[in-house]
Amino acid sequence: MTKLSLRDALNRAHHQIMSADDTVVVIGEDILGGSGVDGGQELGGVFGVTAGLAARFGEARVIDTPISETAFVGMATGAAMTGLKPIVEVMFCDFMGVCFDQIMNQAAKARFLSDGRFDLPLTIRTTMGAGDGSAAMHSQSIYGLLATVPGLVVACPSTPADAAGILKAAVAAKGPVVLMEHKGLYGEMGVVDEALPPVPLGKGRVVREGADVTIVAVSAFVNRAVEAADLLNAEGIEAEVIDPRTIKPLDLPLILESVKKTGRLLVAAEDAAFGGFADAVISAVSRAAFSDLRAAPAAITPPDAPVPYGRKAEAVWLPGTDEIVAAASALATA
Amino acid sequence: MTKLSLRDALNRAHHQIMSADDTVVVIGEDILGGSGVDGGQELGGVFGVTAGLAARFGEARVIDTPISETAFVGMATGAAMTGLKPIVEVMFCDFMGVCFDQIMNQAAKARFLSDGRFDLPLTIRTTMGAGDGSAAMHSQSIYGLLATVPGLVVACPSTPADAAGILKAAVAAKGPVVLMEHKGLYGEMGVVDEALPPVPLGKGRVVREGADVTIVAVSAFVNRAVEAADLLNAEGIEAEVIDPRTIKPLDLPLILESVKKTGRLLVAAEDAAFGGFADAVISAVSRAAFSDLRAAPAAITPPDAPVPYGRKAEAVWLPGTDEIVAAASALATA
Amino acid sequence: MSAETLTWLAEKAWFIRAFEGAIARAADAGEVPGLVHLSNGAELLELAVAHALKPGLDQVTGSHRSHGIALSLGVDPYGLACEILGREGGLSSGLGGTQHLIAPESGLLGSNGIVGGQVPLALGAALSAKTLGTGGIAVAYFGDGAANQGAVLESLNLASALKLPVLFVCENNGLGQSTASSYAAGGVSLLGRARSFGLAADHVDGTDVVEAIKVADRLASWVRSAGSPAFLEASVPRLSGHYHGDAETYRGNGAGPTDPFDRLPKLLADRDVPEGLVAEMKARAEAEAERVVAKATQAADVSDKALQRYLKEAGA
Amino acid sequence: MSAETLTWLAEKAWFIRAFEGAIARAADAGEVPGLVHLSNGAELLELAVAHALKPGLDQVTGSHRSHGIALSLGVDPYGLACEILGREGGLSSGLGGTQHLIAPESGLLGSNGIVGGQVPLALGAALSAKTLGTGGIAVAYFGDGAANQGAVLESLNLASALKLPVLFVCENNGLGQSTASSYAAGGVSLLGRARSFGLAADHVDGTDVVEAIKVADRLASWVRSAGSPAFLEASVPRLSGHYHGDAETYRGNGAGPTDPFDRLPKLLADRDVPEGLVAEMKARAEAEAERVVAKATQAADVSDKALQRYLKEAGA
Ligand SMILES: Cc1ncc(C[n+]2csc(CCOP(=O)(O)OP(=O)(O)O)c2C)c(N)n1
Ligand SMILES: Cc1ncc(C[n+]2csc(CCOP(=O)(O)OP(=O)(O)O)c2C)c(N)n1
Ligand SMILES: [Mg+2]
Ligand SMILES: [Mg+2]
Repeated sequence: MTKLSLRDALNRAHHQIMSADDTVVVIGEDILGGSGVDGGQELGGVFGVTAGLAARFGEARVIDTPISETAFVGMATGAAMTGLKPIVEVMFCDFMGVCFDQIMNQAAKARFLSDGRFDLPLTIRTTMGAGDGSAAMHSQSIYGLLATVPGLVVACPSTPADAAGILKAAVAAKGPVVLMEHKGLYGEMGVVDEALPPVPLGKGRVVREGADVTIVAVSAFVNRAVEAADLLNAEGIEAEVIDPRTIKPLDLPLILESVKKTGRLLVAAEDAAFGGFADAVISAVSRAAFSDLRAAPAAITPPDAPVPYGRKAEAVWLPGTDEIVAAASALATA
Repeated sequence: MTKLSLRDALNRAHHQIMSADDTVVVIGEDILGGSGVDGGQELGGVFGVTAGLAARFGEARVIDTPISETAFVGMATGAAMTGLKPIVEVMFCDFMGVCFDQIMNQAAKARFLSDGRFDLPLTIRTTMGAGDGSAAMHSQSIYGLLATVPGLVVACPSTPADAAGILKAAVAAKGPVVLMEHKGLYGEMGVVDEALPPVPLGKGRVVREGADVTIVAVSAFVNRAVEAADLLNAEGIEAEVIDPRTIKPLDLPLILESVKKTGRLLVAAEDAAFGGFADAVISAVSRAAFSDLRAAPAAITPPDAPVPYGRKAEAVWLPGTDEIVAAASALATA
Repeated sequence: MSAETLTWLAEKAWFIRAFEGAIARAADAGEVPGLVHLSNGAELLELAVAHALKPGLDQVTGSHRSHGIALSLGVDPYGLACEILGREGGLSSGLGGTQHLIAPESGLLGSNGIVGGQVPLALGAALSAKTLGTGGIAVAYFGDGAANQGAVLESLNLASALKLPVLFVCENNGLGQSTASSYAAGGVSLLGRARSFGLAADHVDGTDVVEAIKVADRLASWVRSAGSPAFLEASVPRLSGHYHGDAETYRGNGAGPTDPFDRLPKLLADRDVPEGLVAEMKARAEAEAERVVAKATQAADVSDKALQRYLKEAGA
Repeated sequence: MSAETLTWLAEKAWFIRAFEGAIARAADAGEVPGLVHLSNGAELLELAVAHALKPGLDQVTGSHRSHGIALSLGVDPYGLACEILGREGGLSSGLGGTQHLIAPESGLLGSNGIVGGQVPLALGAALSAKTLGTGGIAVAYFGDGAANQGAVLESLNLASALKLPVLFVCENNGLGQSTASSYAAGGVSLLGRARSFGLAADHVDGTDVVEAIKVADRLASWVRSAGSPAFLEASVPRLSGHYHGDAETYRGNGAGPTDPFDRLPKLLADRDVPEGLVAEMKARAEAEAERVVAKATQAADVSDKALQRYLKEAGA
């Protein structure tokens, strides 16, 4: 066991994956960095996740691209149909708009349209998340939107071990997986098994047990939910925190089991206020376990507005620990 | 009053809107038709909705485009910032993937980013819907996905009068409106006031009253829900059918009022099984009116799979009246 | 071109034409779930390209109009017909349909409902060939209308920047649905576009099968040996409507395009083939196409079972 | 170029440079919410383009790197600084920030966080000008990296097909983030691309202010009078990192780009301007920029109130 940041765990997982399988290639903008520039050093991605890969595995397998997301995400998709296992990076999920056809219609539907005749071992890595003043086009968290698309697996890990393990599972998967990394979590430290074992897609994790209220929290919200659980403890409320890890397929059984015990559901997610992940979970639980619910389920999400730039506005926009505590304690006493 | 098909109502509304306001322009592929071809006749759009506009208002205001959705949806957005009121057509909503950035980041966020300094009177018309063998890339209904995007108004009318009226309201609105027309409804006949009065965005409609179960049905599902209500009547169940008309902003008060009476909620929508409109409504109602619910809410949606081509598969994929009847009657007796 | 090649090509060409005719009749009879976009007019060009490819090595992606491309590559006509009719035995058991034809075993990686959507995918096949050192190349077909789509334009550049072995084949039939290419495409020529991205590019009259074979072979060989992309613009007529059933009222009443097949009999006669071969080939094509499509019409619709399989695997 | 024009331009140029310096210092002091992309090196070219435009008629869209463009157009520096700092008095009360600068009243329709996203929007301004007959034109700025993005390529074609009065200005600084344009852009030149879509196109050394004024004026006039699009490729250096704080380790240790401002003093001297003018202008620029940014730093952050306003109107 060793302690690593989420960034370093992902980087190490890349190294392990690429050394174990020659058909894995990494594709994206500035992931090698400095292509075509004389001298200089490997950049390894704007967040350092792909650092050292080009030096070790060569430029044939670590491919810098023009700023042409449609062409290179599509290229990665086609490569996944023909013998490679590409890990393609879309620098920020906000940029998926420019290549959304290749994600929604090409990558997501290919296995269906082939009647399962080919696998599509495609991993799309991207970043997300507000909180760093990156404003409306570099801060979105569109996992709910992506999860509406049939054929996509969408994962949002919150710990270094999960991030690395999900990357491994994604590369080994039969269909396309979108791996969404919260920018605010790259520095997050965590203990990992050196082998960075795969984490199964579609399986959530009980982060902390509790009998009074179930908090389903995604990505950067997991830590805030745990903080909230500590504070709630002081009020005599025991919160159970669940990290679904995968957005779709959702580990609904795990959530239902918890709700059976607590009778109370709070979902904390950074994506859309309307039709986002929180709505998907609340709807699924309301439909499947209505009689287990002892109070109205609740959601903590940003409001239905683009991510603002100014610090005060962003702080208002992005809910934090306080909001979780308030909602959970209202819920527990409802 | 007169009887018109939904197609003709939309066409007539276009004529009225363009003759009343010189700043309205219509932009899209083949909406005039035959551009650059010698001789021949005006096509007026692949579904005939824009027929006769070019002959009447001239080619400067009815603009055929290359197959470049990003460029022309963006052009329409920029035109809406600078004095025009464009109605831009994306032939099928499945094609929005190729221009999704211009929708999600440019059109949707512009008013926010300008702090409300400019209006964006942009109407994006598109078609949707399965049932005609158009397969995976010409049959989707992505209204739930679009509604997750802050800044977009999304409307899905089900009658000729509503289609025409919403088009008028969209052109007069301050922000971008996506108007989604179900292909299966173009031939739908309905009585309309000749003046085709605007229909307010964000206001739903009680299509049929009933005390036992609330059915919220969208677009082509409205007729099926009414059919189902007839059949349910025979079983002694009185279904209230609500057509929200606008997906976002949602007329939640209207739905809550109904649920207060019935205690039972069924949502029938053709979009995503996970995180779609049905989940948004069920979540909103569960959160806001949990104590009014007397049974688990239910959703009728297609399964989480792309739209299949073969007739049998498409018939299985697309729920119909029977499924609504079964779900509603289970719900009413739960 | 040898007599053998020409005979092979003509036989196939007539079969493709006959196949499309049989599909059109099946559509008129209500046997086809969706709208079909027929390949009539582009057959010779597509066969010329197929002739330049290596089965088992190369992969092709096509547009919404890909029945002919599929047959040119040797995709089983019965499997193709069943897919177009949405029946058992279809390439994808009827899940995909006319616009989503997938037969990688015959070199058809896929066809596409989104204009231009198939083009980046071909780059992926080229990347695989290059990375895995298979010696294969990829071919991306698209129309003149698609040449204005971002996915296509980005792909021209990406293929050039990464030096990918891909041959772009732009079938220029002068129309994108009802809109003339002369209206929709800025600039003087699509070749100029391709060259501006650094691609080797050439034009061919796709109705001239002798030239088409030569140019397709030259460009494909060049892509294969140089490992770099090339662009082939082929003029072809669109003999039928945009889709089968299109009234084409937007087209003027001038003389329609001439059929490139009109030149085949003389070409064959010049090669000194047996008397009556043409009539024989045509008859064979008609009979075989009719047989295949009729048989497909008899096949069961099992697409619902295929859907269930998918749902089961997806856990949905 | 007259002495007046040159003096106007130099004064503005030094102010822009000083402004960016003050912003960088404010960022270092933690006063700026997000990353800033500085315009250092492109000032002269941007001023040359602004010089060719008609205030009140023309509209410009820019990329993520648009502080300099905004100032060149006459956007109020204090409103700009406040927006970059996310403060009261900012163009959008701090909702937009450094990458989303909007000041249509000064001709800046908007800048953009999505590479290339601003280019189609400029076509819209051109369409409005054309349809409403205002006599205005639109300018779409973008970088060499953006020239590989579908939105930009489609826009070149659409502007040509619809004959829109838009001037595309590609600021080629040789880099897109860390990646060289020579690597990312296929083909020999971006001019060739533009011409292949049917655009009038020219290149200018954006460090040569005399030439830049001439060429920008010529192309803008042509767009205005012909009502057709044109393309200007301008070579400019990127004097700072991709963003302020970028260590640029990917850049070799060779001589960095030279500063186009180095040539300004001699140019001014040749025009026989008063002794000491240069020093005076520089000092004025520094003082004024410092004052403006310092004042902005003192302004309150009221972005939360702006957000509430938005939410209230949206009914969210
Ligand atoms: C992105 C997108 N836009 C529009 C369409 C509708 N559409 C289908 S085919 C077609 C015309 C294509 O023209 P071209 O590329 O020249 O091919 P052709 O039909 O002539 O073979 C159009 C507009 C689509 N399928 N996808
Ligand atoms: C669609 C999209 N892809 C990637 C990015 C990330 N990004 C921001 S600026 C930039 C480089 C742009 O290069 P260029 O167009 O040459 O402009 P420059 O920064 O040199 O002014 C990149 C890759 C983005 N913002 N949007
Ligand atoms: Mg065509
Ligand atoms: Mg650059």
